[in-house]
Amino acid sequence: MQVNDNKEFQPLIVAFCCNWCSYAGADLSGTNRLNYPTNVKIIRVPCSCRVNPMFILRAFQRGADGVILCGCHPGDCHYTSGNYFTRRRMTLLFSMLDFLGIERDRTRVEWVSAAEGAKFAATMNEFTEAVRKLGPNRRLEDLRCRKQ
Amino acid sequence: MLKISLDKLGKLFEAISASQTLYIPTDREDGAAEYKKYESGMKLSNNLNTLRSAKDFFFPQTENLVDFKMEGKNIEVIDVREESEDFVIFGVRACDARSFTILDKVFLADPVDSYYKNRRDHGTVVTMACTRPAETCFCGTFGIDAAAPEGDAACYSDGESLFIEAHNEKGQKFIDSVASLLEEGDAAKLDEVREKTRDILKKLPLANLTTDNFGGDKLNEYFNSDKWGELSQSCLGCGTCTFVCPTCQCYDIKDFNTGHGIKRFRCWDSCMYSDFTKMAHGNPRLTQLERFRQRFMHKLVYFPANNNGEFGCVGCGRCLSKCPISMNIVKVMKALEVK
Amino acid sequence: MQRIGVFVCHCGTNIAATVDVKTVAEALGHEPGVVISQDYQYMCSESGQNLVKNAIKEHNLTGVVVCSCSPRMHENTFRKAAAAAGLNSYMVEIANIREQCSWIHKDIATATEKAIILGKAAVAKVHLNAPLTAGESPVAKRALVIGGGIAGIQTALDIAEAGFDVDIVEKNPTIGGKMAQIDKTFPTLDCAACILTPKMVEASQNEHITIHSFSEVTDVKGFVGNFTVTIKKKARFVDETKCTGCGLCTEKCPMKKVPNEFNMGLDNRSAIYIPFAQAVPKVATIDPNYCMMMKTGKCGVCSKVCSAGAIDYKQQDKFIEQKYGAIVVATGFNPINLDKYDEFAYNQCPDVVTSLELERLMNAAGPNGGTLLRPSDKTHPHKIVFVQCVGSRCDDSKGKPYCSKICCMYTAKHAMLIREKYPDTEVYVFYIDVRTPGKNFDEFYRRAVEQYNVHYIKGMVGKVTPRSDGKIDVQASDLLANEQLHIDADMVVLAAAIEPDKTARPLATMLTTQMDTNDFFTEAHPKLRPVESATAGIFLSGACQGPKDIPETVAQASAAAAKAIGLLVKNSITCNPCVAHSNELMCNGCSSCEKVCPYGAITYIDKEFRMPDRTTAVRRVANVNPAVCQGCGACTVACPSGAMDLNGFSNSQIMAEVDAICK
Amino acid sequence: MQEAMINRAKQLLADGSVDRVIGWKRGEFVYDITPAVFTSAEELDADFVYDDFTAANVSKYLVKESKKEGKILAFLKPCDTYSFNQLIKEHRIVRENIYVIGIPGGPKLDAERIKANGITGILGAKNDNGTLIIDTVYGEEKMPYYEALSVKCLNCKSKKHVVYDELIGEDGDILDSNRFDMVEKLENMTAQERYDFWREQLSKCIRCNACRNVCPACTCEKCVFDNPDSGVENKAATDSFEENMFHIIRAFHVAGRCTDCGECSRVCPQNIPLHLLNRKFIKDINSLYGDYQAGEDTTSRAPLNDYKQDDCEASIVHERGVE
Repeated sequence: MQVNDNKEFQPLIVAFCCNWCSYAGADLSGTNRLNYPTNVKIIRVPCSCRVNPMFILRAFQRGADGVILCGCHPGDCHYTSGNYFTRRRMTLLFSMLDFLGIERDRTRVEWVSAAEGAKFAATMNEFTEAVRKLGPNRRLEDLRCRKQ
Repeated sequence: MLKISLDKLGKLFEAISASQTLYIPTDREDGAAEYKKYESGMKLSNNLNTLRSAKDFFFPQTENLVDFKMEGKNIEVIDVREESEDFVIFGVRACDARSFTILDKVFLADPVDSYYKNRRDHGTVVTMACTRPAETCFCGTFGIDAAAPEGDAACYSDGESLFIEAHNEKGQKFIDSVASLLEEGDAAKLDEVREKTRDILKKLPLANLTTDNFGGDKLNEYFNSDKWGELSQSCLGCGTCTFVCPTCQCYDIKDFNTGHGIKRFRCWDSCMYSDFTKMAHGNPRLTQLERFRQRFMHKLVYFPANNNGEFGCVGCGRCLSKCPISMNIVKVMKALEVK
Repeated sequence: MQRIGVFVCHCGTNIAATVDVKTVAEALGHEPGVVISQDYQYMCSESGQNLVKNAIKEHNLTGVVVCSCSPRMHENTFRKAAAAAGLNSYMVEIANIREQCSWIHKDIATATEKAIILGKAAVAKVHLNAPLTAGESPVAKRALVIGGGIAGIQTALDIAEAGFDVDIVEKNPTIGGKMAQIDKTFPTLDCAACILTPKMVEASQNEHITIHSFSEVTDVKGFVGNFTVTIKKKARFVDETKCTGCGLCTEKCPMKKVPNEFNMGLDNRSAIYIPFAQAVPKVATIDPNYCMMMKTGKCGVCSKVCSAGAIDYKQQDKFIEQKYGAIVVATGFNPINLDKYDEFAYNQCPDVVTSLELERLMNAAGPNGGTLLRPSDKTHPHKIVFVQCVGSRCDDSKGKPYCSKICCMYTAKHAMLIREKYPDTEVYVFYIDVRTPGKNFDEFYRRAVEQYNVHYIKGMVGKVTPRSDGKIDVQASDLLANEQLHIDADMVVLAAAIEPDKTARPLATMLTTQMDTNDFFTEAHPKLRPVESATAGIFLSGACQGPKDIPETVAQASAAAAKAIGLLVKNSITCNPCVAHSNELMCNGCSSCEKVCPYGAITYIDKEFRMPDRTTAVRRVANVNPAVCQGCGACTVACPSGAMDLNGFSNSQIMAEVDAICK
Repeated sequence: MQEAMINRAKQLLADGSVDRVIGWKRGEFVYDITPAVFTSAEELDADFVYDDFTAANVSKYLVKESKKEGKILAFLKPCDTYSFNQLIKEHRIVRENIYVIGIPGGPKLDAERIKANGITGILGAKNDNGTLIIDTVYGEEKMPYYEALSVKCLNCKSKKHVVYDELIGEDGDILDSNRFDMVEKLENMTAQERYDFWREQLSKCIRCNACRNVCPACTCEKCVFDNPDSGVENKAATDSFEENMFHIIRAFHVAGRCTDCGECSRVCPQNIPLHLLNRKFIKDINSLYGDYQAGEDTTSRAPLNDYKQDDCEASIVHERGVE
């Protein structure tokens, strides 16, 4: 979370990207010079199914304002079935966060193939804007980690 | 003795809270009582006792000890201690009042725990005599008179008025600060109320429980008792008993990395937990039996051994109500006593 | 504490134009554990790599962070450089400050700030990296092909050609499969037997190929390079090594009323039989359900006439166990059962036949010696109606949701052959669509329509009703003309959907390979790894993976063979060290991880443990086979206790990255 | 019922069919009943109890008990049999070492709920046509029977035993319970209201781990919250985040495995309605992936270890419900 008095709120977005599709998609949007905000920081994982709900909560704890998970399109998983498990896990996790009153627009799953550089950039732009509108994450932050 | 009419209790609270922070037991939605910072209109609970004990005021569940600020490879130590403000805890029962004496023996003995002492020095304990003890009460076992509580000052109710009496200088200072609201009253009726309470106490199911068979010299008698296996067999190893206990005082010190520094804090620990007192070589008490035994031996044998015969239990009965499997110190005492 | 070196690449101006690389190097130099932080024009160049190598040696580095382009580009380059300097290659992490920073951001200040954060995340990760060593596992130089149809035969021949031993397991008495039953092949109309039987003979004569006919796979253990397979050789009551295939027994056998499976039950065979003349192996088999000797103990004719003394009524099933490095699945397909299709009267009228039955009816070796006659009265049919998509492209529970792919072409073939041989016969084809993607396929179909005047009608057949006069009333709608049709046909041919063989499902379980909901084997990647299963060392050949025609099947069979050969030529396989591993002390043995593993890499073992409470207990714990695990990490999240973790992407490493980013 | 159980247990002990019996032992008062293992007829006669206050689910004890030598008789209420099956499914108990007798279940009384009504000094309690008559130190007190019931029994899902070797009493049916009503009520609140609700509830948490330690689904050899290497270990919630995280992760870890036995809410000393978190997952799983009752059988695939190619996308969470 970075707040600058003169500027608008700059949310911190953590993006988990699977190595085979989405990380390559992110690379492609770089190769094609398709801009998206610096707010987005990518963590590479072998498959979206590697992402433990604990990682997502950890990001919010440490000051992230939005967390997005990107994986191969259903049916295209490098490991055949990983993203199907991801889909169920994240659907349930996000639903639980929503149930606890955490803003649902702070979390998202998006399928981005290695060829979809444009989609990756567009998704990140859109998601960053959505989180920016929500303002800083207050409901799932750890006050001890807030920057003085 | 000074008194105030019960219907003016609100005014009394307003007066106290005007000069310092006041905590009173109040009912929450689920019917349980808990200490809350007094705000206008808050009602004093009619419950016998609070769900959590009053020890939090002096020994909170978590407490920051020191901060370390980290920038790159540099570390700076920041002392986070601040002088506490004065506060009053009102309506403490006799059992909880005694628990402070027990905690004092741990935290105020050399070396003095400055964090504890800071709060203890600034806190005034105003107790309230019990009139409707519960079946789980056994404070009498430890020589506590529920009808005549300790504390800096004590309150008694005769149904119409609240009588206040100071036990020490701090208590007197407290009474002086609200003296304008108080009037001199006839405390004669109080003896009757006390006797009535004591009669009820005698009739309670646990009235005959004594500590006669326990004390600092009983280590060899009980440590290897074959009763521990049966007593501990269904213990879940949770910390409920220790966390609702007013006298349990074990804590752990941990570091939390905030990303830009370290917060070193302490938090309550439970001897029922599998990693309690874990050291470099591992854990000294590996089975739940040993951990279970530790808790009760501590309260009934080790603590009196080190504290002139004072037991580490005040008979408040919280663990009797709250243990998920209803195992508790009373059952342990009764089982161990049978030869 | 690690000793980390940070190397920031300019990538010419690719990075340096928008990221202040000096500032990045300077900032990362202050991170705990970083002992040297440098920037350089082209880190991937030889001199850049030397910079890294020298720094490793000079500063005794235990970890390296390169801030450069995507790890997909040069991670390997820097890993090799590190290894060359004596540092374990898995102690290298890349911060992607080009594709994911300099190329997408314009403002130097914010791009630099982001590059520093990405660098810090990589440093935080390297702190928790541990040296990893790729394990090796030996490869058994023998392949198993399950299924002896054209797919299995082709795969076996190709593997044998490369010099490796290969075994074919075929559940029927002879290899050959469905292709052996087919009369002619599209679009060339050459005779199936003429091209298939030489291959069958070639397979039987190849010194590297062993054919286990009338056999089944009953158990598979092990993993890639190292499978142990149990094969059941079913008792055929004839000693394979003695039988010469003379056929005298089949002639003399008094029990001649056994439905002949090879001819789709359209005629009969004897109780002791050789499926067809060109069968391989050409060995007789006794059908114990019909053999008088086996059933009543009275007969023994075959035994008496057999000069080779090959008959053995007491023969038992035999089990053999063999080690294989690779397994190719070629279990093929079958037409679906049409019992549920009352509307087509398949069960009521013998003149309503499936396309495969028609193949036999038209085949020179078939029941009618190649003359097309109605099964009911052996008369020549003058009007034949073909119904397409029977059970294919169905959304009800009776049929299959997919297109069976081959029916359009073989129906065109049938129609054409009939019109060619019997010009007086009218042929109608009812279709939903005609699908002809394939070399010379559309031309072939157009010949049927244009040259042979086959009546193609877009529409559905609603009802087929046998009439008492022997004709068959076909009610149908012509969608283009928008009218209802009644055709009094002599024969109706149903293009039944094809489905995977029933043996495939239990086999998939044994092989821990995946299947889709239709029981077709799932390939490792639908585009890029079409002949591999997701389980390492298991390859897919032919229609077991999806409907295919012969040329496609053969192409895939050879591809599967090439993949298998690629595995068999290796003496050992190097395992990816970034695999899952289970902390046995924390494992509950609950099987969650096993359930989500797409590779069957996780098994359970009972192991004795010294428990924390000083007792000894036998516990069920998960065991990951590093040769099979591909490192996706699905198990790490399924595991509630966190006993399962992934090398190279451990829980603590990913959380350290999260922390560094959110700092 | 208690008599029949004691008699049957004595018989099975006597004929050597079982070596031990797991059941419940009476305490100091009417309500403080402790799960216990009995090994002799004398012990059973003296202490075995099964009555309206016997609420504890003993199936989790079988994780340890079934691995000991000899056979153990377990008395299981209908809800306990679901937990039992789930433990079988996850290979946590040794079925061969257990003889299961199904016994009728609740509804059970909860002394804490009686006390919450201001009734103290409890010496006895009996149900008189919907009114609970409580004998106390201060004389007889009355309250509605329904209000004294254990939270776990309020929305009973099933009176059917899904596993048993023999039954004492009649087997019941799966009930058409309204157990998701409260979840639905929360779902229909605004996010702010839900947040406020849970903040109030979860801020009460003292991290005593009673919910986890009593939970028959929480049988990990080492819980992530006890493991310093997991990155989430702690002994107390030092920040509201940790209160949230503990309960989110715990609910997630038992998602698709929780049989909704209600023990978590029964034992919570702070009366946090923890079962609502588990029920939220159960409700979501039922509605998104098809009805699934954990513990109903021992072979089906858990919903989180399974998938369908046409499962809904995670965005469904954004598309439905109240903002």
